[in-house]
Amino acid sequence: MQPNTLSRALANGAIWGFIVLELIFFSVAGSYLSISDQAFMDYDNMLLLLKQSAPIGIIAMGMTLVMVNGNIDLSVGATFAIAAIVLLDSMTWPIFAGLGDWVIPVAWLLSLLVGTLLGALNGLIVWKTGVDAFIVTLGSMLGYRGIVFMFNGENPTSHLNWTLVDFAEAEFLGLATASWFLLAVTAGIWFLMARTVHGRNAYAIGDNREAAVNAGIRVGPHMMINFAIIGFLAALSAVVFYSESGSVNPNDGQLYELWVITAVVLGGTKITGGAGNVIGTFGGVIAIQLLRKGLGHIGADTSTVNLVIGLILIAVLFLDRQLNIKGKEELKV
Amino acid sequence: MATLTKQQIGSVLAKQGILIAFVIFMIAFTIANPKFLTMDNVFSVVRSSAILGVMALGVTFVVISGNLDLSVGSMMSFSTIVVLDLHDKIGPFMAIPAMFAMTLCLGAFIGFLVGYLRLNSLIVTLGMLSAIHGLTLTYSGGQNMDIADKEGTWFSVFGQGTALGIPVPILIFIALAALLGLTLAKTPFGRKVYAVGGNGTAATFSGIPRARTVFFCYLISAACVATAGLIQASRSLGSQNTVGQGLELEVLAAVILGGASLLGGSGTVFKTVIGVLILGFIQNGLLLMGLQFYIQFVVTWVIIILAVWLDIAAKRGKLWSAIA
Amino acid sequence: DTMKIGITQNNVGVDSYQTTYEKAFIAAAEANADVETVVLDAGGDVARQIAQMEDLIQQEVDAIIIWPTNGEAVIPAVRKASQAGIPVIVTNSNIAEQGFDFVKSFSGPDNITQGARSAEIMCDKFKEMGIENEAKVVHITGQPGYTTAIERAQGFNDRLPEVCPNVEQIDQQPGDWNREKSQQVMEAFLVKYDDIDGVYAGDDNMGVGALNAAKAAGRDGIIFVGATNFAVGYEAMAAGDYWGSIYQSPVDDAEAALKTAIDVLNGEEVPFLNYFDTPKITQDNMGEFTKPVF
Amino acid sequence: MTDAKPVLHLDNIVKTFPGVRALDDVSFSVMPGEVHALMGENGAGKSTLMKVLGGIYQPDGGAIYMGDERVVMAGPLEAKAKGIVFIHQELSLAEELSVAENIYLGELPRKSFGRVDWGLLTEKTNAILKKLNVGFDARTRVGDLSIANQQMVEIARALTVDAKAVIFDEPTASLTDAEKVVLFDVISDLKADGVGIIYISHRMEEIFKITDRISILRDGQYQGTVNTSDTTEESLTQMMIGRKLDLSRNASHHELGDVALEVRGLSCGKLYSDVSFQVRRGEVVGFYGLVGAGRTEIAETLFGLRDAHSGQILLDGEEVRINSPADAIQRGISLVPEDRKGQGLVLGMNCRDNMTLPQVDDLTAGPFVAEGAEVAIFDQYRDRLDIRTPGWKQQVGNLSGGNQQKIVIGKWLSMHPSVLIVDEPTRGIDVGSKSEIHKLLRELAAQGYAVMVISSEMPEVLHVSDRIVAMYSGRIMRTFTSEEVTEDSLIQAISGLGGDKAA
Ligand SMILES: Nc1ncnc2c1ncn2[C@@H]1O[C@H](COP(=O)(O)OP(=O)(O)OP(=O)(O)O)[C@@H](O)[C@H]1O
Ligand SMILES: Nc1ncnc2c1ncn2[C@@H]1O[C@H](COP(=O)(O)OP(=O)(O)OP(=O)(O)O)[C@@H](O)[C@H]1O
Ligand SMILES: [Mg+2]
Ligand SMILES: [Mg+2]
Repeated sequence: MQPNTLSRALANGAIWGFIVLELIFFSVAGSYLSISDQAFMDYDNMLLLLKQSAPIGIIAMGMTLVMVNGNIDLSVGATFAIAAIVLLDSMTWPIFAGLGDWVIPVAWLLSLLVGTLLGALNGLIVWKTGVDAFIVTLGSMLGYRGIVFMFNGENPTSHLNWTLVDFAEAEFLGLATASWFLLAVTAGIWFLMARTVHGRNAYAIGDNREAAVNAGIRVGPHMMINFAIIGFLAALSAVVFYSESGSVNPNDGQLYELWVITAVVLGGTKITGGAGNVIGTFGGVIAIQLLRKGLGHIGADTSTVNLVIGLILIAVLFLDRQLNIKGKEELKV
Repeated sequence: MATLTKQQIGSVLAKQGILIAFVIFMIAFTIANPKFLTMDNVFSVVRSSAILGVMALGVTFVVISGNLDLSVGSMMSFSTIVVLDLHDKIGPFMAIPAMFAMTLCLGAFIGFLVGYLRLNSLIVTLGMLSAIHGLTLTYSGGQNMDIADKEGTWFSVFGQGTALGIPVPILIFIALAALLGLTLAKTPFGRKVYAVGGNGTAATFSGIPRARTVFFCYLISAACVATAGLIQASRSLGSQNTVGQGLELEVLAAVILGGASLLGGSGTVFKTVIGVLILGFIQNGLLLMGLQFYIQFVVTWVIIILAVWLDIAAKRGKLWSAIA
Repeated sequence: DTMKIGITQNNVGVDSYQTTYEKAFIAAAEANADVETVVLDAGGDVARQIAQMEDLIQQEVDAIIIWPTNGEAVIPAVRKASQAGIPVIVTNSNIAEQGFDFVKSFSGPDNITQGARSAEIMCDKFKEMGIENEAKVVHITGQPGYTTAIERAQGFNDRLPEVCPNVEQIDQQPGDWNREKSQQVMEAFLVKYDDIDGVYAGDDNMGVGALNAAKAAGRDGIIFVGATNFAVGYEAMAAGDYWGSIYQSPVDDAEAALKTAIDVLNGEEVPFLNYFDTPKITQDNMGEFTKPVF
Repeated sequence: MTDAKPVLHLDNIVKTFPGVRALDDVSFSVMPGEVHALMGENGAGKSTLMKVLGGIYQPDGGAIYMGDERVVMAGPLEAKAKGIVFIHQELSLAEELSVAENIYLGELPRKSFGRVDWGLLTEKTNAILKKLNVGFDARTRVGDLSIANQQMVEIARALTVDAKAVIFDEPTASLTDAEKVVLFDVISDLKADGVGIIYISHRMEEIFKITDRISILRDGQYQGTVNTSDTTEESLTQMMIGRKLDLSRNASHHELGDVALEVRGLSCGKLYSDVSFQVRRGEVVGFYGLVGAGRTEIAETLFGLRDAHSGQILLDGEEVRINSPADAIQRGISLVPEDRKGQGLVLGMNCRDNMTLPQVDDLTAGPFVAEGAEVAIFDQYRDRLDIRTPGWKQQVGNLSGGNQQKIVIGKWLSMHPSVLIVDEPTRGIDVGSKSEIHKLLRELAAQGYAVMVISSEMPEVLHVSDRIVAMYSGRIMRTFTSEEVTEDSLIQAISGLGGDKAA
């Protein structure tokens, strides 16, 4: 009874067709407009694309789970920043002074732990108060950002550890560390959602919460776990990214929630919950990153980039609808 | 009989949970700083909330119809920049209708996409957020827009004037709230908005033109945005391209704080006004207390959740949610 | 043989300084037949900026100009460029010292000095008015977290007590580089404090917002000092409402960056810290300056 | 029966909602191996009582016993753990998931790492589906199934666990006869295993066919329990509604008027083809067929919700194009849709607003809705249809299922249509109201309305119709007059056997 996630995602994802269009367009346009001699569809460039997709992509996988579950998390950007601060700051704490480079895994764990807890806190509030996740996380988007600023005033928190940078920049089998993390998270969340009881229950809750409650699923704790997972992934994204960059501005991660949600919805996940999968989300993430990269490649200026990105989001939706239209026998509602 | 009246009181209270939250916060802030409840301060808060408030009125329609509008912030930047630019070029008399027409075109475009083409409103308006920002930048060349003769124009009346001792922005806000409040609560159109948002299929089965209803909601939203842009432009007689940036989430927060459900079908204009005032007074109250801005962030978080919690707890008659 | 120069800017749409910078940069590059540019905008997002650095490296440009979103986070990306043999020039706000090994030159204003100069303008005016022993000042800063905002605030806060030890700064809140936000903040200040003698704003946009609030409340006699003299600030100065600011031209900023890059590519010696001057401007000397174009 | 211990005993249960005392000291018990019917009018409190038993509501007073032990059903989970299986009145399914996942919702079999044991799940599900003899398999997406098949999925849940007691809350409301047979087999198997069964239904023939005892509720109060074999339909009805029921078919003899609605050669892809019929003023035409016969789709086409590919629709002899429900309404067509929750009602709106929704544009005083006129309409139809609600302000979602249905009917009657189409009009409606509605349909015809009744209940069609159109697989097989029709010939016609193809 395996739901054939891959084939279904391919069948109803205009996103893949759109990615192909993007590739063709930027390759052709690039050969006229780009100042570079490098082709757009260069192999290395595509690997780079994968790496650059990681910060948004890793969070987007968690968002897929949370949105399929019928919730949403707007606080991921702030969680991302807090986790980054914990990561970079904890490496300088005196209690870890004796650890040498072993401080790195400790800082990682600490950061992931904090992210998980912040996510779980959102989940706990949603569960216990019954306030809609949109409001709860809209609030904590602000509150967590406040915590970020509390930490180090308005100043960036920095700790450049070259061992860490070298690890983050390392490549294994041609793929950068960040790419591996993205692929691993995608595979992991796919497994969780498509194969495990927890994942299938997530669909059931998002689809028909009352039915899930009636069937005896513990909806509250279940949602809390999913919020914890997205908190963990927001932190993981920070860990992967800031290991390489070594400094976090208190504003970092702002608007990530919107980009992440865009990627997820472009990938076919229903905002109301119950339907969606990470393969589609992966496509959504790639499509957005490709768009940004391509527009840079052909040298579009800022106002054009804004205009084009906006209109293209709409165009993808339109395309998707045209592809999924059921023909004339449909009920007109 | 006694229990019945008790129940009645309970149900009246339950309907006004958000109002109660509002009163509690007002009292707390007044205790913290006596200047909080002075006429001057109240006017100043309501005046600067008026811009957010006017936008929230329009978004209330959109949210009740079961959709979202994230483009209001960047659309407000657009109308502000346009009206300021046209003010010097064609004069305020022509500039205002021209700006309204252009903003309404944007609203109509969104309404067409979401209403008639049935595209997902979150993504459409998110896309428009970006696209309109690009449009504004192209229009203005990225430059600030300022009116050349700031002293000599009657244009400043919308943002800076007073009538009967009350600042004009407040009057506009009140007038629009009354107009739109009546429209939503009392007219056939308002009823259709609730029906479409509550159950679009059932509304269709009742002969209600769903697409047209949604379309008009976006048109109303755009008209409100244009009004907000007008007040904004008139208030400062000059503006940056980013003047409305980020307002979309504040607007949405105000609407939801007022008790509208994102699923559509519920909410009222009155409650949105309360939501707007709560946000405005929280910000102002915390400023007056002289807290660090980041403490303000955290406190705002707590207050938003407490307010909504109180509201729904009153409705369900239980503090803790029934979710297992 | 043309020079291919890539630039990744901080956040172009956010204010007219950055937009004017972008335009001036493109104009300057077009005016030079030997230069081809690719102009990118990080939208204030450090991750996007790092990705743009990587893209520029991948496109094999000859030189990269970066306006850092975060002066430390971009260091590894800058190192990558330098390892790839591409010279990097930092513009407008500098990167942290650890990265100095990987960049050729910095060109831009000195924001700490700017803040200090604003403090001096403010203090001199108070002395002229004879209130240097009792004056009270409020301070509206730029967007929290941005280097420029931090450095200007720091320069002002450090310098004011040195020149005017008895002037008291009674409050400080961010105005997010936003005229409207600043106006709201000032409205609250005006309610809260009956006595305000001076306002320092991190740029003229916010300064004018504060001025609008004071005007609406009918509070005269407040000294407004800003930074980055915008056209609005210049006009308000001409009208006598606004006292002073710091003159800083995005056109100079952009042209300096491009010129530095070209010089580096031509193998010329360039100084490592290439500050261009940002003089004080007040009602007294504004005749010496042309009205800013932005 | 006296010495055996009840599997379940409810003792003096009280439950109130704001403004409603839904259950007032109700006591009730079920023996092992017994099919115990729970009957009562719409809104009598049957579903509420069962939700208390299933742990979905907490009672305000009273106690629940299983065997000798007093138990507290703190939630659905506890109820399930104690062996109580609940088949809900309103479908309670996750449409995006497969049949198997829905049947085992909340207790999917696990392997290592929290994985779903798909093999075991499919195996167990297929075993159940085989027993139920349905035409879909374990992997089908539930959203792709018809309402009837979705109901079968709900029913399948009864077979997943070792149940001590199974509650069926109106399981047959949307089932066809063939499926009912399967359901009754399932029930008798359960019964043989000593499971206690609570069976809620408004259909007398089922009650008498399968139940052992009957308990009756009226307005939240317990009226008593009788042995099925000792009672009659009439006395049951009297217990439920407190009066006698008039089952005669009145107003049946009146003059037929002109043809109000005529359909010629209407086709729409695979849904229906070459459909032609006429409905006269003063006539009730019944449409009978199996689920999927295409009747609903024809109704939707007439109501402007679906485009036909070819054919003509004539109103009063004039060809019309109906592009939207607004068109249809304007031309005097009303449709009571089959899915009241999805298509009929805005559940979050109050009763009055739901009822006047299609005419809100016309009920105005100046620019505003004339609320007084609305309340008048509501009051009129509440009285006429005997709708049980504390007042017009009540949210429709809080009404009992049957009363919700009446709101929908009221909504369309109040439009005074010239052509009234009703699709499964009495689904979930109690005997009393049902006969009221049948009477009403006849009356409307007598007043000159043209009425189309789509129903899957043969007695209903036979009872109300002047003519009966039998459909099979998108085609009209035969049209009967009320004089010539027999049950056998009707069944033959709708199963695609025999029956000459007449227009
Ligand atoms: N959640 C609720 N809030 C308020 N009132 C409710 C709620 N649920 C049920 N009621 C009321 O309780 C009464 C009993 O409803 P219930 O659903 O038990 O009736 P029922 O006997 O199952 O009727 P039907 O045969 O129509 O299904 C009705 O008056 C109904 O309006
Ligand atoms: N063979 C089928 N395969 C898939 N879906 C079907 C099939 N038959 C019907 N359906 C769907 O199930 C829904 C329910 O159909 P339903 O049986 O109510 O239609 P109908 O012909 O009007 O039946 P009824 O005559 O009982 O009203 C239909 O809207 C249709 O989409
Ligand atoms: Mg019921
Ligand atoms: Mg049907």
